[in-house]
Amino acid sequence: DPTPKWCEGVKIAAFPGGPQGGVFANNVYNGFRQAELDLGPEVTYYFSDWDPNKMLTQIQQAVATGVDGIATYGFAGEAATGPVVQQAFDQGIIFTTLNTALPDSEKKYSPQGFGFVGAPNYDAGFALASEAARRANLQSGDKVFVWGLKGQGGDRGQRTVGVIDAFEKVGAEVIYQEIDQATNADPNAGTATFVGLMGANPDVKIVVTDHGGLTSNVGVYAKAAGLEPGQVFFAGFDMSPNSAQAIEQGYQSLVIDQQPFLQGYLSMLNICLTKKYGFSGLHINTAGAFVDKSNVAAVAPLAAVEIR
Amino acid sequence: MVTETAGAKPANNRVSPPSVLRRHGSQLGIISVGLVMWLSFVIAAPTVFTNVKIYAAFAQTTPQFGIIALALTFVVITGEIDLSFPSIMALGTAAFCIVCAYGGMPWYVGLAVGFGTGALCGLINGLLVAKLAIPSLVITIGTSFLYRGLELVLMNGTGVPLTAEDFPEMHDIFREPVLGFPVQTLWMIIIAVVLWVLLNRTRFGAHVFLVGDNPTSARLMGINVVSVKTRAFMLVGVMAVFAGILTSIYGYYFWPTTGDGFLLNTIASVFLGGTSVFGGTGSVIGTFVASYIIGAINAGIVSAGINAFYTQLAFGFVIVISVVLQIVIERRIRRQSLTGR
Amino acid sequence: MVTETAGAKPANNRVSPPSVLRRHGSQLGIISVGLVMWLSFVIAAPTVFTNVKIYAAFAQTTPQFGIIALALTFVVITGEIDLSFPSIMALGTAAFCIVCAYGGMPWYVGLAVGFGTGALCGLINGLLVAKLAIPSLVITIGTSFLYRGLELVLMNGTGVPLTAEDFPEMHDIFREPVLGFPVQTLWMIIIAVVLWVLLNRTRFGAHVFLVGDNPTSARLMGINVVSVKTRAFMLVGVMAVFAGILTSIYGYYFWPTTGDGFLLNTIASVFLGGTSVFGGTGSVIGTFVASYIIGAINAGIVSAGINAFYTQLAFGFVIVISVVLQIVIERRIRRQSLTGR
Amino acid sequence: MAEIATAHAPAAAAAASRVPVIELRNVSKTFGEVRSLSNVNFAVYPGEIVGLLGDNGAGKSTLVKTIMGFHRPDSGGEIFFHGRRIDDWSVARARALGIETVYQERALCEKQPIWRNMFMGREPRTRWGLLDVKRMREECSRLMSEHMGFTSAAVHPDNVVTTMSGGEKQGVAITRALHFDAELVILDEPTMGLSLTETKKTLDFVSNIKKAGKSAVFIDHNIFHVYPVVDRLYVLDRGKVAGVYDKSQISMDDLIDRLYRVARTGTLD
Amino acid sequence: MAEIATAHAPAAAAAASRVPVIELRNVSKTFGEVRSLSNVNFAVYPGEIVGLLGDNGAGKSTLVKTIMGFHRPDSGGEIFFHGRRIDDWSVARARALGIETVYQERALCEKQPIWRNMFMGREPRTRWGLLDVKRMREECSRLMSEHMGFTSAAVHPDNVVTTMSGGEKQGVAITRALHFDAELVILDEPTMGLSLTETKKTLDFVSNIKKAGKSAVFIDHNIFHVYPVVDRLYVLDRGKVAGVYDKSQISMDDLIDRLYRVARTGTLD
Ligand SMILES: Nc1ncnc2c1ncn2[C@@H]1O[C@H](COP(=O)(O)OP(=O)(O)OP(=O)(O)O)[C@@H](O)[C@H]1O
Ligand SMILES: Nc1ncnc2c1ncn2[C@@H]1O[C@H](COP(=O)(O)OP(=O)(O)OP(=O)(O)O)[C@@H](O)[C@H]1O
Ligand SMILES: [Mg+2]
Ligand SMILES: [Mg+2]
Repeated sequence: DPTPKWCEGVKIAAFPGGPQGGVFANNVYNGFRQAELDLGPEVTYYFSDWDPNKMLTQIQQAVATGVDGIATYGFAGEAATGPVVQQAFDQGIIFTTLNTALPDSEKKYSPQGFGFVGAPNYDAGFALASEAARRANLQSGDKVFVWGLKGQGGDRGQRTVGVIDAFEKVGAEVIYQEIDQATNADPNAGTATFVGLMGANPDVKIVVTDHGGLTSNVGVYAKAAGLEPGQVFFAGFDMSPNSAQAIEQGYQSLVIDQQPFLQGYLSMLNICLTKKYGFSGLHINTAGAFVDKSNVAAVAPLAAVEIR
Repeated sequence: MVTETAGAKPANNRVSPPSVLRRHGSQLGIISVGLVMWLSFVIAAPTVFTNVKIYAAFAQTTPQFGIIALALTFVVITGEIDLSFPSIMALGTAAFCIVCAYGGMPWYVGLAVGFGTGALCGLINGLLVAKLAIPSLVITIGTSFLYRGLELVLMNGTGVPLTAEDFPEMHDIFREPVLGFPVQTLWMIIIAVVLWVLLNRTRFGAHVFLVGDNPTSARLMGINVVSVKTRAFMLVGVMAVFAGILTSIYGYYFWPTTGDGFLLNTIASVFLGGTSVFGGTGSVIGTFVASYIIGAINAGIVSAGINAFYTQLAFGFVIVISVVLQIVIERRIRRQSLTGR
Repeated sequence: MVTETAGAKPANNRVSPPSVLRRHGSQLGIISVGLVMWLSFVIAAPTVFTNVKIYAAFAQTTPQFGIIALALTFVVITGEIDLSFPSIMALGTAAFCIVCAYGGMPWYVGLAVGFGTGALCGLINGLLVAKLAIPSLVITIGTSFLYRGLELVLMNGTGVPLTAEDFPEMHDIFREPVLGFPVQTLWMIIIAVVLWVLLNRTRFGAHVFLVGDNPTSARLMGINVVSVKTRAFMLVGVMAVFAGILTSIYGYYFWPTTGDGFLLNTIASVFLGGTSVFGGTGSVIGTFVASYIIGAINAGIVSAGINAFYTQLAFGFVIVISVVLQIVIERRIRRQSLTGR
Repeated sequence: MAEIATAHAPAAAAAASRVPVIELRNVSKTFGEVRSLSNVNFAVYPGEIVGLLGDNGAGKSTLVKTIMGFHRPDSGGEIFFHGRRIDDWSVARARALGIETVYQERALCEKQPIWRNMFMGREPRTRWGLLDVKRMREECSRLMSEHMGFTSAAVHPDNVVTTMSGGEKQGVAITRALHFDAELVILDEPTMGLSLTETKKTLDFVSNIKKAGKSAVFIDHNIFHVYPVVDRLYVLDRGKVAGVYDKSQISMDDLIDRLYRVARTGTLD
Repeated sequence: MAEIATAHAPAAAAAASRVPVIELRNVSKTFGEVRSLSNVNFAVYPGEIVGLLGDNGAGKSTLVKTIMGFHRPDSGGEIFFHGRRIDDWSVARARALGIETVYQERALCEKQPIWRNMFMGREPRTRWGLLDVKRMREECSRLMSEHMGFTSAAVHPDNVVTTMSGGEKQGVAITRALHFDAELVILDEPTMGLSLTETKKTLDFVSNIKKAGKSAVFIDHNIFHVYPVVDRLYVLDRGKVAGVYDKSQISMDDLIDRLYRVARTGTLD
């Protein structure tokens, strides 16, 4: 019979990934929270500041505290996470991933409930850049500016690599800049850097910001650099209330939404389904939602409450 | 007779008279460093650095941490440090948001509550440090988590949009340029002048130096060390909230993570400005200049065409060279030997 | 006759004899804090804290920063600080990876190169700080960017897998438990013992205390302040690389961001352990105990059922209370008044 | 031993009927395991110079710091100022009421210029409430030439104290205490490190305090400095008052004898 | 004035034909804008006690620190040890060669226990090369009772120096310099803050140095302390040697007169 809160009594360790209150992490967290309320498991949250080392340590601790399921990211990589996955399943803990996949472990433990909910990073990066190149009518030899996090651990950097690969395929000249620490934490801090870079390269056609915080801040950057809306094609990752505003104002041209809320919600559902009913792992792609001026009106209110 | 004695003596062991130059050695050091760096940038990226836009960008973003650095200079001169200001930034701005965005109160009430929160946080820091004589470096790591945790609980981890439509006065005061001049830097100048007077022309300021130099001597001469230190921490608290408001209004949005990433820039500005870690010496002007140097380095490097992972390397080089240069110039001006033998 | 004089006097102003307890006040303080915290966790989450697995988890992860904290204690006792160790961790481990994973050299050559890199970084820090008398807090912020930038350039921002198949010896030495006991903590104990002897039973250690207490007095008595400080920085460099290797082998992977997030934990351990920011006092044992406390707090709070945004708040409370408690216990033991009047 | 003190105090010439400027009754001070003062009774009458003698570590400086409110006495001890019992005693209070001290450790802030040290804790202000830096510099210059008369070029108001010679530092500490025109001046080994000329000047100054009707407490190990200028003498030994003498009661040689004896045996007689 | 120095030095009784233990030739020392020493010639012969007199800020302590290698002389100045010119002079070197100093500022590390201060820079080691902490503690205990004989309970090898009384601190600094059995001992105002008993003990010690055939440099503003024990006297004024006297050439009263004169006029005669 259908029951409310049918997942009660199940203990889950959930990893929103970033810092508490961070842009992307908070959407994932909201997804987790909704699932927690709907399904009724007992959830412990671990915030990892996007630090693979920290996340690994926390996963170990979660395993040590004897939970029933772990919903976490795969961005620490197969080599690092694999042994812990094995240890978890040995102890009967259901391990599932969101946002970044662990294909080998998934193959091995899918029947025991290992699943994946998310947008593969490299593909998402490649898709966004290709779409941006198409819309901005990018020609071979044109300049693009990619502001990303190639140096970040594991799979996370792959998104930036995907973006760069897509542009290079078109034959564009890519100016790559790693996001510095201060800007990574506070997007405003990057204003002068952006102005300087655009001043040195005034003929940049497309700017890609591979970071939710920076994406939400392109309006500020563009104004500071004296750019009119639409003068440069801005493309970025992750919706946020601020990005919606930038799209409405015309600064932001294209955002790819990975739907992090879904990633949180469904990965928790995945654990519950397996734990209670023995289903095998889900594999769900949440990518592919481009947001631009045409559909931002629908997304904006949801972004304001950090569901999109 | 005593006066005669002193007057009658030939002052034959003076090499040259003490100069204004020497007294202001540390400020001149950092100013020279700033000039050298500016010239290098102009040479490396003339198109960027002859355009007013880049200066406008510096003028908008540097005060976001520079204002805290100015106040932090006081705490450092007293021989202490405050690592909790990024959290205070967030907590105070959160208080503002709760009062205004959620509570619907007018903006000035929100500002008052925000600054009050900052002062309270500073008070707690100050009392723990000065009253219980707990090393500030440890305890402010602790209170940093405390304030940040409180803020996250209050905000439940979500941010608040601060658009110009909802807060027109705030945007006028804290964001819109005044006669084309970035208002952020205007604020920074006003605050720097006020703090300069506070440090150099009030008893409180005089005591800040004495307490940082030798707290036992200060106490022996009747200075209330606890009160002086506590007030210095409160000043940082209030200025942190000011900076938090400035930053959030600038980005049209209050992030619960506000303040992350401010720590190193702010601290580096204070110390690059010539304020001593050991307390007892420091200057508002030094911090002011150093803040703009720190605020400009990254953009300067990037516009000079250094890209990708080389920027961090270059950033490190520039900082190290600046610090060394500043020290060398300062000692030259003061005619001290470099190694002190 | 002189001896008689002293002996003949009634020592009537002694209240009680100086005790071993008093001499080790600071260590006992932190040990008590550790016990109190452990008991609270056991009470709050008995199922978790009566299970050996959680201790195994602490024992594996704490040494990753604790080992650096042990070495950093030396630098802090000399009155300096090193903020560049997270970057040295990464640079040294990168050197290891380049030599072994890319260059195909045997693992021990890679280790030697890695430690050599760490020592070199420490040497640079030390010479800048001690020879030029530049405040360490500023200059190590600068070198931190320098080393990190160099590492990113060398690695071009990509990581290196360090699997047990490719590096079997390294995994045996740095990862596999010895008779079921986590080898990381074994290493930490060995290093703590060696460093304890170094600090308390060698001339170098004695000079570390003296240099930090009063560098002028130390120089007047013929101690080479530059050499003592430089060696302390080199020790941190080498230990940072050791920790970098330990961490990377533990994660089977070297990330170019290795070391990010280590800063606060490590520094907090040193200071919570009772080492003074002002130099001249500190203990290896204190740092050792404090490291495990810091390492356990987060996990303890989470397992105690405090959730989501409340964890940071609780973390802050625990740190603040620990520091206050440690200071209070220490002063009680030493029979000092809390405020020093 | 407390009896000795009370036995002598009323006998103190001309001071018996008056109220002391400062009086300590039954004051003890314990630091951890060390009792530096035990049950000390001590009084300074108006217009009187009181000498304080005793071996190293006898508790003289601790007594001074207790008078100044830097140390709080153990419970049971009382401090009276002009006969009024004062409970919230503090250095700031003591200085505001007109007590200035030359501490043995000098209490200078060595990284600061001389003028900041000179006015430490009692900085003059303009009528706008701001620090009167100009006046501080000028007055410092004046005091340095009038009172100290040091010969080195390093002694300039803007120079920092660290690099000054030992005697020059002491000069700053003395000048600071003397120029405020205090009602009670306490001098804890003021001639330490001073040259012949400066020592003489300082001793003259102490005599002048008496002429101006003010009081002083004078500590010095050199009996030749102390004996000529004081009216009354306290001898401390291991935290206790071992004896109180009117100068008329004891000759200098007798005093020296007794001091050697107390150092050896712990009693004066 | 340099002529005066050379004129007198050969006349120094019994020392003329021997090689000095330490000799400074034409030594100057400039700090920024202040010249603390200018063209000083100075020598200490074996078995000789040399007094060093001069006003506050005359440069006595600077001279001492230059002898010890703490300050490097301005270029042109030379230092000779037993007739050998030494270029890489340093405090460690000077101490290793047998020169110990009681600095005016005491050079203590106040947060450290007494035993660490006592052996600062010359810590004894066991045959394994490790620090001999046990021996340091025991010997410190012994020295404290034999040499210092202080009365307070606070004086225990494990106690930190900060809270000690002024005289007690000075006692530690003196004991440290004296127990190493150095060939040349330099004492910069050693009796500062010492009690009668301790002062006497210190002066006795200086006399004993001579008896043991060692040398000493003795600085003190109290002529009554200096004159009786020294063989030869240097007078410094504003960084220059204003005069060198054999004790036989000058009486104590004459000396005092001249010192007052030099302080006022800058010349001795
Ligand atoms: N804060 C303190 N903590 C512990 N012991 C102290 C403290 N202050 C003073 N003492 C001890 O109390 C005793 C008295 O010290 P005090 O400085 O009063 O002596 P004094 O008579 O001034 O000696 P001196 O002539 O050497 O200056 C000394 O043994 C000293 O070590
Ligand atoms: N490091 C320094 N920097 C600048 N000036 C200095 C330094 N050291 C000493 N001086 C100055 O040099 C002069 C001589 O100082 P020194 O300490 O040698 O005097 P002194 O003869 O020992 O005096 P005192 O009898 O007071 O101890 C003083 O005026 C002092 O201020
Ligand atoms: Mg004293
Ligand atoms: Mg001197």
